[in-house]
Amino acid sequence: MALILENKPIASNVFQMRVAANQQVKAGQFYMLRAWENIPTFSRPISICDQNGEEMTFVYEVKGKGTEIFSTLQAGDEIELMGPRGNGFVLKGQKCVLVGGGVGIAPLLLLAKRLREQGAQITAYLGFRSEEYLKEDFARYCHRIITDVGGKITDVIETESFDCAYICGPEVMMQAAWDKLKHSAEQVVVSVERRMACGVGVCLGCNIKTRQGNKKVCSDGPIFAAEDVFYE
Amino acid sequence: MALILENKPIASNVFQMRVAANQQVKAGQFYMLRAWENIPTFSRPISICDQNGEEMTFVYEVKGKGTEIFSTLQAGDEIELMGPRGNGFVLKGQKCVLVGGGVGIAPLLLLAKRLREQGAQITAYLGFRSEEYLKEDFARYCHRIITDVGGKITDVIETESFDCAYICGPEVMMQAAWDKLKHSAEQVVVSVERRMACGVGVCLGCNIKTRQGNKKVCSDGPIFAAEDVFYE
Amino acid sequence: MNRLGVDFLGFSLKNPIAAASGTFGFGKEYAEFYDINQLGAVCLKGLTLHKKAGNDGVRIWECTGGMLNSIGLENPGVKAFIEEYEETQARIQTVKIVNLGGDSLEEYVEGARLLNQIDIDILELNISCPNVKSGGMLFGVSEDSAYQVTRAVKDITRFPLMVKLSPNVADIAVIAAACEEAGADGLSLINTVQGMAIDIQNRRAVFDNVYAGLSGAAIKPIALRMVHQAAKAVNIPIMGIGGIYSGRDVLEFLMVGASCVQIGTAGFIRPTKLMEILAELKAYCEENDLFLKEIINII
Amino acid sequence: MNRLGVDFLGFSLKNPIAAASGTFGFGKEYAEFYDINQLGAVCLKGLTLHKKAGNDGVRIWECTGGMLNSIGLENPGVKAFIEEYEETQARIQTVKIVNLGGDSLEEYVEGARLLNQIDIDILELNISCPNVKSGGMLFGVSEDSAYQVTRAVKDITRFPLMVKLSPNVADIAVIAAACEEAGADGLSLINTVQGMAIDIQNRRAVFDNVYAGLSGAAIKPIALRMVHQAAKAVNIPIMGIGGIYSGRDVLEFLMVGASCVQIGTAGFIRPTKLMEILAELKAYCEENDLFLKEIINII
Ligand SMILES: Cc1cc2nc3c(=O)[nH]c(=O)nc-3n(C[C@H](O)[C@H](O)[C@H](O)COP(=O)(O)OP(=O)(O)OC[C@H]3O[C@@H](n4cnc5c(N)ncnc54)[C@H](O)[C@@H]3O)c2cc1C
Ligand SMILES: Cc1cc2nc3c(=O)[nH]c(=O)nc-3n(C[C@H](O)[C@H](O)[C@H](O)COP(=O)(O)OP(=O)(O)OC[C@H]3O[C@@H](n4cnc5c(N)ncnc54)[C@H](O)[C@@H]3O)c2cc1C
Ligand SMILES: Cc1cc2nc3c(=O)[nH]c(=O)nc-3n(C[C@H](O)[C@H](O)[C@H](O)COP(=O)(O)O)c2cc1C
Ligand SMILES: Cc1cc2nc3c(=O)[nH]c(=O)nc-3n(C[C@H](O)[C@H](O)[C@H](O)COP(=O)(O)O)c2cc1C
Ligand code: FES
Ligand code: FES
Repeated sequence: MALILENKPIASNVFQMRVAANQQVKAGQFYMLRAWENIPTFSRPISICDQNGEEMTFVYEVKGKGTEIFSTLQAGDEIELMGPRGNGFVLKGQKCVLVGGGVGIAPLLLLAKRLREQGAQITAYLGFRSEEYLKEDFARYCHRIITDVGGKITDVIETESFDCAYICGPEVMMQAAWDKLKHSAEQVVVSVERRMACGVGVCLGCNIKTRQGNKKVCSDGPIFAAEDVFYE
Repeated sequence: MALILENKPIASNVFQMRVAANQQVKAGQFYMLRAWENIPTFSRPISICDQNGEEMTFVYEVKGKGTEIFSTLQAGDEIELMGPRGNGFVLKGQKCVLVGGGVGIAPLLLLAKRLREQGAQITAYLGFRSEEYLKEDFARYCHRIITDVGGKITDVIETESFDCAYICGPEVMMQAAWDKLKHSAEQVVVSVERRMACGVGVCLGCNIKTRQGNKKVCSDGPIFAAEDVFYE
Repeated sequence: MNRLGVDFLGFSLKNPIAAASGTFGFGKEYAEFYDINQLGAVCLKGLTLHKKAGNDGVRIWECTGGMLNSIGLENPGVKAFIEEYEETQARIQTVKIVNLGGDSLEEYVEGARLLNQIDIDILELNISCPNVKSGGMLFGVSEDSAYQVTRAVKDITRFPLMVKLSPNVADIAVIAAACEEAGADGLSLINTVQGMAIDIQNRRAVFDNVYAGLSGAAIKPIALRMVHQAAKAVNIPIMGIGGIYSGRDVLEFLMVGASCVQIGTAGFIRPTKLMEILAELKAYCEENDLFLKEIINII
Repeated sequence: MNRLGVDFLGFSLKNPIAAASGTFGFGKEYAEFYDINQLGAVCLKGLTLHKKAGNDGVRIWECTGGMLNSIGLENPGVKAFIEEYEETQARIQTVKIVNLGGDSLEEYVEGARLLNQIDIDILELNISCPNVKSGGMLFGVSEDSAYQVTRAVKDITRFPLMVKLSPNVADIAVIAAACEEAGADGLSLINTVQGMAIDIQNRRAVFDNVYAGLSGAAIKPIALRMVHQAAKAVNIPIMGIGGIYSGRDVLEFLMVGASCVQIGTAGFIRPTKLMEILAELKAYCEENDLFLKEIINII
């Protein structure tokens, strides 16, 4: 159980939750979050958006029952965190591009921070449905930020060569970004979402078919090489 | 939906909830209370304990999931009230005796008040499991109050003649009180508990077998003549 | 322009929502809470030829996402129902479905025969009743007895006949097909799933009858599957039942093949719950420019 | 003085709690969260003779009080399992139950024969698999095929044989009795209840396979009923499964006739959930001066 330090809306239907937790985490990893006992059945996977010493931040969009409950929590309440889970991003390259769609930008923030710590030069494409959020936070680490509100962020991606491209967002958007970047970026990785029951690799519910066969998003992922995911 | 004005413990596991509501009610009637949407399935029947102009008071013991949820509500929250339901007590007689066991004393408070308004002289036997509560409230209306903590209140009932006896508590306790009072009180009525689904008389889930055949506790009761209930 | 209208057994229902049998009485109680004629139809409390006192002991029990009931078909009997039918009829202007159970073929037939005296709209045959003649197995779990009881009642009734199926079977499609073959005009499913609850304290079954019927959200996935299976197996219309709590749930049942639905347990959330579901459904249809008829059986 | 100990198929289980097949992998993952040898037993992920890639599309879906799954028995196949068994065996010191499925009698038999090479404790036969030879009906829904597959595997296996029953039947007692007659040493039940979920937005079934298996609290009343029916029909011991979320739930299953239980879905609440249930059960036994053996089958 982790203490909630703050839980506030930062855009319509998007919340930022700061909790007290000082585990070692990698950018791209996630936690299974829970704030109820039996119902809903599953915990909800949410990426680590930021980490500062004793604090960790999640940014989540309210979609259904679980995130709705999260949104009602207040500073001083506790939330159950199971994790960190997943492989996380491998920090690679000096010239990187991040492409995030919607709340998929969340894990890219911690990634930007870590890449920056390694001296990388970062371009960020951030697509929003109706309003911008976290942009100033990205501004702290990124060399260049291109945002789009209401359109398709992938439409504005410029063909430029990068060492590594990191993509997170809806599957169609990731596919489009991959199509745009596969020839200009040396490596392209995506962060994939699947429904999860156990979150630890026993239930095989979060299966993704990759070029290398079946993989579990919760433990083999959520980060995969784009070419292994979009291979068909 | 009714606004909760106060919801505080008045004994271990026993709460008093004041809500804003100014419906016409009879002593012995109850409401189906609910503070959730789908789960738990059923609303919980709780008797009206007191009423003052724009306010109504419930006193409830925390037993399971539903009352547990009630206990977490705070002033300013809302609670759903469906009612008043049930027949309520018929106010009869000048010399009355009330016998309450545990939280079964709750509906007897409003009854005492109403009987007192009619000028009745009231003796109250109140049995508690581990500590007394509401005693001062009863003291306002009752001529004489006998309490028992941890024992059987029915053991101390004195054989005295009454116009009417009103009994509410666990079924065995009501049976014992009826045995004690059937010859000394002209009329004996009991308030019966049954699990309820609809609370309005359609599901037949709250059935009680009486001398007059099947009755629905939610709509034919919860108040019955003791002789009709304990007839076998 | 009514987006919610559906056709069922020759009736144009103004919407696909009906109250389920046994959860609505004979309409009197809820009529005090809302205009029950806003419902597409109502299924009245299950009747049997002879008056039944119902079961002793605990009759309802809450469980996760639903409830168990063992009411035991308490009802006044067909004759008493008929005697008071004028009053019932006056109260209910929407489509009236009368639910009939029985412990033997003769009881079903006699009940249906008597009902011919009054003007009801649809006869719903509850075949989830123990068949006393064949050792207490439910009529609804054997293809043969489902066929026989449907056939016998179809032969005598003057009303459209809808058979209400039990889910406690290995293959609902087989039973559904047998009822269709026997002349059923429509099907309704599912009735409650047989379940059990334990009183740990007293180390006994909660219900005097040991087993009881599970209903509510918990059974929705089972009900959807069975409606889907039945819809694929027959060409008669289906009324979907089981764990419907929302407008979206109604849509799900229509998509898998139901023309309309019954709602039981959800009605216990609060008296006006069915009206809320109706409002939700209406809002959904408007937002999505949807006519319900379009989505029936599209999955 | 271990109040929690129970006997099952010749083993003295230190407590009646086992992880259910398919919800525990091969023990590796949860071993990082707690000492899995505190469990009375573990049922490993279901195997089939040949490796299976499992189903495409959505594989799990949340529903009220439970979940639906359509994993499709993804597994490495019996041979690969055997090759890595040394590692598995080293990890698990408690009673090891290996779960075996198959699409034909031959597959079951060959799988069981191969497993004779290694030292497992109990073989659990999952007969909720489609019988490809008889048109895809599950082995577990017909008395005959349940008998045949049990008999054939019993003839070849050198381990105590426990048959895992499907709940999608009209009369579980009949299937239970058929398995006993065929030589089963024990039974486990229930497997998941067949259900369905709808994706309203896209107007399609959520699962590529259309139907999926319902598990969790929602099915507990059904599971209790079936364990009770099976326990009354046979003289072999039973492992109860279905919607167990608490120590009290475990007691309920023992009271209706199970000697021990498996827990699946509840384990997804959090990795240590089974340990919490165990602790609750222990506390209950101590408070009530209860030895679990005393309450088995008392209802
Ligand atoms: C590795 C990973 C990291 C994620 N990180 C974030 C994040 O940082 N911020 C954020 O807002 N969202 C994130 N998501 C998506 C988030 O998990 C879902 O939006 C959320 O679970 C929806 O739950 P709900 O209760 O609101 O919706 P419901 O519709 O009530 O959910 C029903 C079930 O479906 C699952 N589900 C629904 N949508 C998704 C989805 N897109 N991905 C996975 N499971 C889903 C739920 O977990 C739950 O089990 C992440 C998903 C994954 C897999
Ligand atoms: C007419 C009437 C008036 C009542 N008045 C009061 C009151 O003023 N104060 C008070 O503390 N209690 C009162 N009760 C009892 C109260 O309804 C139960 O204690 C309460 O429903 C328990 O709910 P739970 O969620 O705590 O328990 P759970 O065990 O979670 O309840 C499970 C189900 O059983 C039902 N149930 C459990 N115990 C009882 C019971 N004794 N009677 C009826 N249903 C029960 C619940 O309503 C629910 O449907 C009254 C009961 C009735 C019938
Ligand atoms: C309290 C109660 C009483 C019921 N009585 C009857 C009945 O008399 N006849 C019948 O056919 N079904 C009866 N049912 C079954 C319902 O009509 C319905 O099939 C079932 O509850 C599933 O729907 P639900 O999940 O919406 O409740 C009853 C159900 C409940 C909960
Ligand atoms: C994700 C998942 C995978 C399962 N895989 C198997 C399996 O491989 N073999 C099997 O016999 N049962 C399997 N089951 C069924 C469970 O073992 C168990 O019988 C069922 O889930 C009911 O128990 P529960 O309600 O405690 O989950 C699986 C269940 C789930 C939820
Ligand atoms: S969520 Fe269970 S294996 Fe990934
Ligand atoms: S609670 Fe439904 S009839 Fe009384």
